[in-house]
Amino acid sequence: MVLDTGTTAWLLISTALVMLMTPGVGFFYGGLVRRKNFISMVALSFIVFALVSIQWVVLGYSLSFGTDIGGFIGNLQYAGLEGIGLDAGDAGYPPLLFVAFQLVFAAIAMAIVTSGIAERVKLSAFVIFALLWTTLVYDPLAHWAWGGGWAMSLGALDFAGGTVVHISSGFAALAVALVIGKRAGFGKYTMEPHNIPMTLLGAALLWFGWFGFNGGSALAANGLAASAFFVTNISAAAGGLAWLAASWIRGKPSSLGMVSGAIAGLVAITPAAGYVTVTGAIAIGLVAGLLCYGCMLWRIRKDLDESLDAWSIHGMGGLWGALATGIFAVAAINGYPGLLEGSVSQFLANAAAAIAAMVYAFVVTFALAWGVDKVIGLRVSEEEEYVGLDISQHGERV
Amino acid sequence: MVLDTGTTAWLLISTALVMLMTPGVGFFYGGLVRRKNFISMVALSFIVFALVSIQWVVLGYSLSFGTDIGGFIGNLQYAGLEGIGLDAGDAGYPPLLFVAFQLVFAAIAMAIVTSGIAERVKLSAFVIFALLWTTLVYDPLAHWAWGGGWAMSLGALDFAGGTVVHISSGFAALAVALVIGKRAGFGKYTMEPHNIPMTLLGAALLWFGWFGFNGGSALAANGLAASAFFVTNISAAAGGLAWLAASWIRGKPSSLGMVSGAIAGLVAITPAAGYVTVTGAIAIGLVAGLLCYGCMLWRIRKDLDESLDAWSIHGMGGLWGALATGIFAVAAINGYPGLLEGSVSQFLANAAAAIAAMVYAFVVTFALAWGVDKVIGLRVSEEEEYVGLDISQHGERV
Amino acid sequence: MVLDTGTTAWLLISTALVMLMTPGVGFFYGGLVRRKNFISMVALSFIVFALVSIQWVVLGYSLSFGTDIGGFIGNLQYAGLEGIGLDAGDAGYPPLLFVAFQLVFAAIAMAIVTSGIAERVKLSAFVIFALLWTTLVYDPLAHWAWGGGWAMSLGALDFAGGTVVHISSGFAALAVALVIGKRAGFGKYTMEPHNIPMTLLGAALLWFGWFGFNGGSALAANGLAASAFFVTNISAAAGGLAWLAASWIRGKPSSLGMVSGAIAGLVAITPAAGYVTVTGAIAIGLVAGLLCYGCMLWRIRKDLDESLDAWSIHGMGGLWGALATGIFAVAAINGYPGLLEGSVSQFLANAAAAIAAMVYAFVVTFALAWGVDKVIGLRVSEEEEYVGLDISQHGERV
Amino acid sequence: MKLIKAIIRPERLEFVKKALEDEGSYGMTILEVNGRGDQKGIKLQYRGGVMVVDFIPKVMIEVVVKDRDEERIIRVIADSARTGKMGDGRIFVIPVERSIRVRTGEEDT
Amino acid sequence: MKLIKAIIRPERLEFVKKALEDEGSYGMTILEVNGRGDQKGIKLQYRGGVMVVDFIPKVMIEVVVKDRDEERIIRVIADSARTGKMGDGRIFVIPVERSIRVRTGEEDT
Amino acid sequence: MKLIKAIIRPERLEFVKKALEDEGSYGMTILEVNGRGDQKGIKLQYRGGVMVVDFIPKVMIEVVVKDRDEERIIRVIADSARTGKMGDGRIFVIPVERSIRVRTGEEDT
Ligand SMILES: Nc1ncnc2c1ncn2[C@@H]1O[C@H](COP(=O)(O)OP(=O)(O)O)[C@@H](O)[C@H]1O
Ligand SMILES: Nc1ncnc2c1ncn2[C@@H]1O[C@H](COP(=O)(O)OP(=O)(O)O)[C@@H](O)[C@H]1O
Ligand SMILES: Nc1ncnc2c1ncn2[C@@H]1O[C@H](COP(=O)(O)OP(=O)(O)O)[C@@H](O)[C@H]1O
Repeated sequence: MVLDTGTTAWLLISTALVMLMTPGVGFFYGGLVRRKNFISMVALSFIVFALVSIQWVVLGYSLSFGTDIGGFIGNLQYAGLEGIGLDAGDAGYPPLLFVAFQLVFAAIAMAIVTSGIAERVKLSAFVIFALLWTTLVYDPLAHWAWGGGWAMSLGALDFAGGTVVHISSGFAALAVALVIGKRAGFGKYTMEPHNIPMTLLGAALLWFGWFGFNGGSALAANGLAASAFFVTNISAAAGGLAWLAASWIRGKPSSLGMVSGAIAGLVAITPAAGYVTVTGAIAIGLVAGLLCYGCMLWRIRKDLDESLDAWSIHGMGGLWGALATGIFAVAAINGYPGLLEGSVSQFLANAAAAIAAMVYAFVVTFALAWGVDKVIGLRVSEEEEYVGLDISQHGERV
Repeated sequence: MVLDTGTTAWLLISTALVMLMTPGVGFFYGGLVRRKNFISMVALSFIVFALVSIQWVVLGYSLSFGTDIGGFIGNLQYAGLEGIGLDAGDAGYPPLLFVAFQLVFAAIAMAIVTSGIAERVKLSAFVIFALLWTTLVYDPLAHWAWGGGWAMSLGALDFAGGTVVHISSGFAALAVALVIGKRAGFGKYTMEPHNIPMTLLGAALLWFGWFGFNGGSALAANGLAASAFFVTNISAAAGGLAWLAASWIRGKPSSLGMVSGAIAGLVAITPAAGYVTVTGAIAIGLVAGLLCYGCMLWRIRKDLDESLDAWSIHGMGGLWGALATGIFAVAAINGYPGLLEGSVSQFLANAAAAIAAMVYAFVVTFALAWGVDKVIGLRVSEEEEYVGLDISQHGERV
Repeated sequence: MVLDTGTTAWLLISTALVMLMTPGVGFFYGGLVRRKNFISMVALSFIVFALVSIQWVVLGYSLSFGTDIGGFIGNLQYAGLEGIGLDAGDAGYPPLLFVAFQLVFAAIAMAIVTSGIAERVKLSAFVIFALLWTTLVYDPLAHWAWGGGWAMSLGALDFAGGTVVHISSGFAALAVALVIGKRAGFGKYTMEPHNIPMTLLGAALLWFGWFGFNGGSALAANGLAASAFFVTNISAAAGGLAWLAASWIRGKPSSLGMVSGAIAGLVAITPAAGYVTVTGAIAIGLVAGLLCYGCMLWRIRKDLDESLDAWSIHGMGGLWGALATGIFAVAAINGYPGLLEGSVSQFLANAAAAIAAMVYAFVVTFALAWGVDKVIGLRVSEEEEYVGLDISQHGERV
Repeated sequence: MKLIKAIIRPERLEFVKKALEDEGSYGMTILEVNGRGDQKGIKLQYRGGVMVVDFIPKVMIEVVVKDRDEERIIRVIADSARTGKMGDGRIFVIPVERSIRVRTGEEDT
Repeated sequence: MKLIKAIIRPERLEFVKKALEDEGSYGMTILEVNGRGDQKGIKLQYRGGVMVVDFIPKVMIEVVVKDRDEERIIRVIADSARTGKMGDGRIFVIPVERSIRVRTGEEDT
Repeated sequence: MKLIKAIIRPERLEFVKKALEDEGSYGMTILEVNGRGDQKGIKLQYRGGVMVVDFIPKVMIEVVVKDRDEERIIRVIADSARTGKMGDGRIFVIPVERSIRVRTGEEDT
């Protein structure tokens, strides 16, 4: 095929936008923790990005997009990016650019998981856990949905990674939080976000980057990209306002509620972005805002220390998004009708893929975290936790 | 028409860039207020963005770009984005993308207005005011200039929103500031910017995003876009250096002066970006820097608490830009000669449109603010203002 | 030639991305200095950007890209951008856009130099020094490598400015640091970075912007751009992990080590980005991380107050990158074989160009700084330095 | 000597500084603190509920003065810091036994 | 009157505030400080080396009380701030000669 | 016991800490403050005008010592904090009546 420079330009910039989301997660999380762990959260995002970048080249891309083995995983034909060209490929843009675009998704998924281990993880153990997780959890899930795996064969839709990125990372965060245990003092005294403006900054970068995340997933600069872009924004707006309103009724309309809801909306629209109308997107966003807010309240009531709510926002928001895609998909947009247009099978396929991903991510993450914990210990000592990870892990101080 | 993927890519990313400007305004303003209102300023920018996103879909786009009614407003044909396609449209990019691009302009205009009510507005009243303002002030002005309204018929030029976005928001900020009244203690003790680096960060995001604002307004990835991009940067540079130099002569060359001047230059070049040469842009920027600096000094001398200078920078900078477009437009760039090339009519058309927008924005905003104030009260109680809006409105603390 | 809208879109956004890097440098540096000089570092980046913008239009572009005079400098044919068109040019994008893209490179180079004078430079003297430096150091070096100068004739490769931007600014920072002298108290008490998160934010913006820096330097939206983009990211990841690991062995794995290494990797890949494979990029990044870390340790041991390590990271990283380009270039990527493919001449050409640039930048910068120091004094008074530049130069306070 | 420790509203600081200067008293140290007084925090009404903001940012001024200046300086601070509303703050007087200048190592008397 | 100056763990602040409130004592001033006590900083082991973090963030509470309340308030603070581990902090008692209300200019006794 | 309250240059803190350690005195509390001394702020010349920076960041060290250590600790701090230039700071000595350990509730003597 002839190279389409417009599409190539759009994928280049989309990749850059999504790259920025990983430090965006770092700042979002960094503002939410206590001062003594701020640097740690941002540093984890950078370290994750670098680790996954290398892993993706060596193994990850091939495991995800290599020729299918049993519906479960790709083979190693592309290990070391063997045979990935710079020409126009089959789709009008260089295959290497697709590798890059997928790389930044793998990185941010891992960064989201750091929610569950915030303020208490041992850096050395985390490095090992991260490499295992991206290889054994993320790569298979990417393969299932996009690389020719069983979910793709089944016809499950995941436009930009609601299942692959968000369900996986959200439920992984929950699993690892259960293994590592609560933060010292959790439930005994309040752990207030120490720097809300930095969280708002992270949210701004995430919202901004999400246009590349979802818009870029059209893999072309066309009407579908525009539609994905548009519904992404609307769902974010609806999610933010819904959470804001709900928290207003219960007390004060917090800025953290506004941005948490926006991210819930962004998460939920992710799998649906290429299939739904603007009206569908408003519905998806509204429900996401309310649902994730409810999940967060439930999580707090249950005394679960999945510290920065990746589970309630990414995990549950992603789950809702996967189901909603099956419900609200409209044939006129991209050829796929959903439940509301009478396609029960689409809904079931999506539900099956989402639930499988949820279970797989939770169970395997739990096992990996448990193993790492047994072998080298996932958690810092009590003294180190007390002083904070900035000093104890990085020798730095805000 | 056939879809132009390059233009589509450029409009997609331009829309994302302009989106980032709204939190950019939030951080710019947030650094300028006192610590106790930092979160409030940033939160307002997010809330505005979400509110306007929804309003634009439901009503705003149609009021602005629907079929003209009496030169004043659009009809409701596009309410709910009825009939907006994803195909190539008439111009080589999806019509829905145009809706998105215009949406982010409507949002930032409203965000700029928060200057006039900073540190004292009641959130609930603001939400109502914002919806009224974007509907009754922004949408008509967008229609006048771009949607087939009288100013467009008259031939007034506004490339990227000098009148629609900047005059409107700047004079609206002044009007609402007069209605809401001065901050408690204004003029009695100094209210220093509490976090200048955050303002500088906001300025960096604004400068960055403005390339999408003006460059994207070419609605194509071509020489005109490049020219708009280039003159935008040069005018910002000239404006920043002019204000810096002027403030140096009067005392110290402050960093806030540098970035305020840059923004003045960016505002002033906005309507002109597609019509003037690099030399014209330098002149426009230099005058903007000096003029807006002078307006700010005058405003302070007059004891007006239009707190964060949207009026002096956006209002007056926009006014100058509208006139300057009529003066410096060069036929060789885009087919429109200005006063310097002998076209008095162009200058008069621009002046008329600018003055009408100024009067309309000021009067209608004043009336809306007055009405909201009477009905539910625009301002927080004295106690709440004293504690700060972060705590009193959002229940949060930096 | 016909205008290629995809390439135009990519160059527009790449220019914007690189623009953002200049305040990125400001925040990176601003976090590293003491609190009392934070505003100063960020302000310098804005001031540099504005000054160089104007200089580039008036003189700089022509000196760099005007018709060659003796292999050393361009003539003044393009002074004031005389005759630069908005049409498709020879390469499918508007020539004015090339001017803009090159402008942002000139700006960031100057911003990097501020490392050597941090926390002690007199603003007025700096303005003069900056104008001299960009005219007499940057412009000639840009001409040598890209504008038809001797290095280009020799066949030296510098894809995106390893020599032009990084060697030049890094060695210039060293020279000016030697002229201006150490900060008061340097070596006597520790000068800790006062705000590491802001440095991490700057690093995120730099990494993000670098995709435009290197990817945009393909001057087309094609496979070469994708390749440059990809290797850029991988080299950053490798550099970050290498420095992190090395600093871990010596003590703690600091977040500053992670991002410093990433920037070292980004610097080193800059000249090579269009010529090497992913494997080559990993090697380049790894060595860069280790080498620049070593240089920093050496610099500290030698008690040199090149305060923010532009020399060790940009200077030495750039030098390594220039040599590495000559070593790792692969004909299959872009037609140029390097040493490993048997081309000794390529290696020698690159080494010659790099060493000449290094010597030129160091010597001329030293002379300029010395001259400015003699005539008006480059440094603030001891009292001013003690109070900090924020207050003494800008009359502002964090 | 006495340590006069005044906790005042941040927005009155400029007035107090000015007033002390006019009295020829320059030496002082300033701390940013949070405080709660007899008012037991500020009550904010919202949506039928009540939220109490118990700690409000204040500025603490510490001035060490000669015994004979004690009364005068207290008056100057109290008068210049006063707004007349709840939350104006307190002034405490604490005995100081010695005062040494670091620069010279000498003792003030 | 006495100035009770307590340096405690930041995470115990809520408890101390609550306990003082229950005793009817509202006035107090809070400062963020860094401190080092008998433990000589916290020792962290890493890679065979040892790193000493010598200053740990603490909260300083200053409460001025009537002489007769001294003992009671000290007990309340000590009991509510205690975790039983190294680093719980100290309470110092300093004499206060006078206390003036800025709002009224009147002297408390 | 005495409370030794030293206001010093931030850049001398390391030296003072080190010096106190060498004397075997570990317990101390550190506060970030802003101060103005006899020098009445730093005068900066610019463009013919004069700007006075009246408050300069300082570090306040509070150490409570036994009476017999008072003199020695004052000397140690003064000597290690000294640069000999304006702005070196002050040391004040304030009587402390009691000192209680939160961890044990016991009183030091
Ligand atoms: N008993 C006390 N001990 C220590 N500080 C106090 C005490 N009472 C008041 N303060 C300080 O004084 C500040 C002002 O006190 P407040 O009672 O609010 O003023 P007012 O007396 O005008 O009502 C408080 O915020 C607190 O910092
Ligand atoms: N001699 C002292 N002078 C001033 N402050 C002290 C002194 N000793 C301890 N402190 C303060 O008390 C805090 C807690 O003291 P520490 O000795 O760590 O507690 P513990 O007595 O429970 O071991 C220290 O961080 C410091 O701020
Ligand atoms: N009378 C005072 N009361 C309280 N603090 C004081 C007083 N005089 C000086 N200080 C504190 O000591 C610091 C240093 O004092 P300064 O007079 O500048 O030093 P020097 O005595 O060396 O000139 C001041 O910044 C201030 O914080």
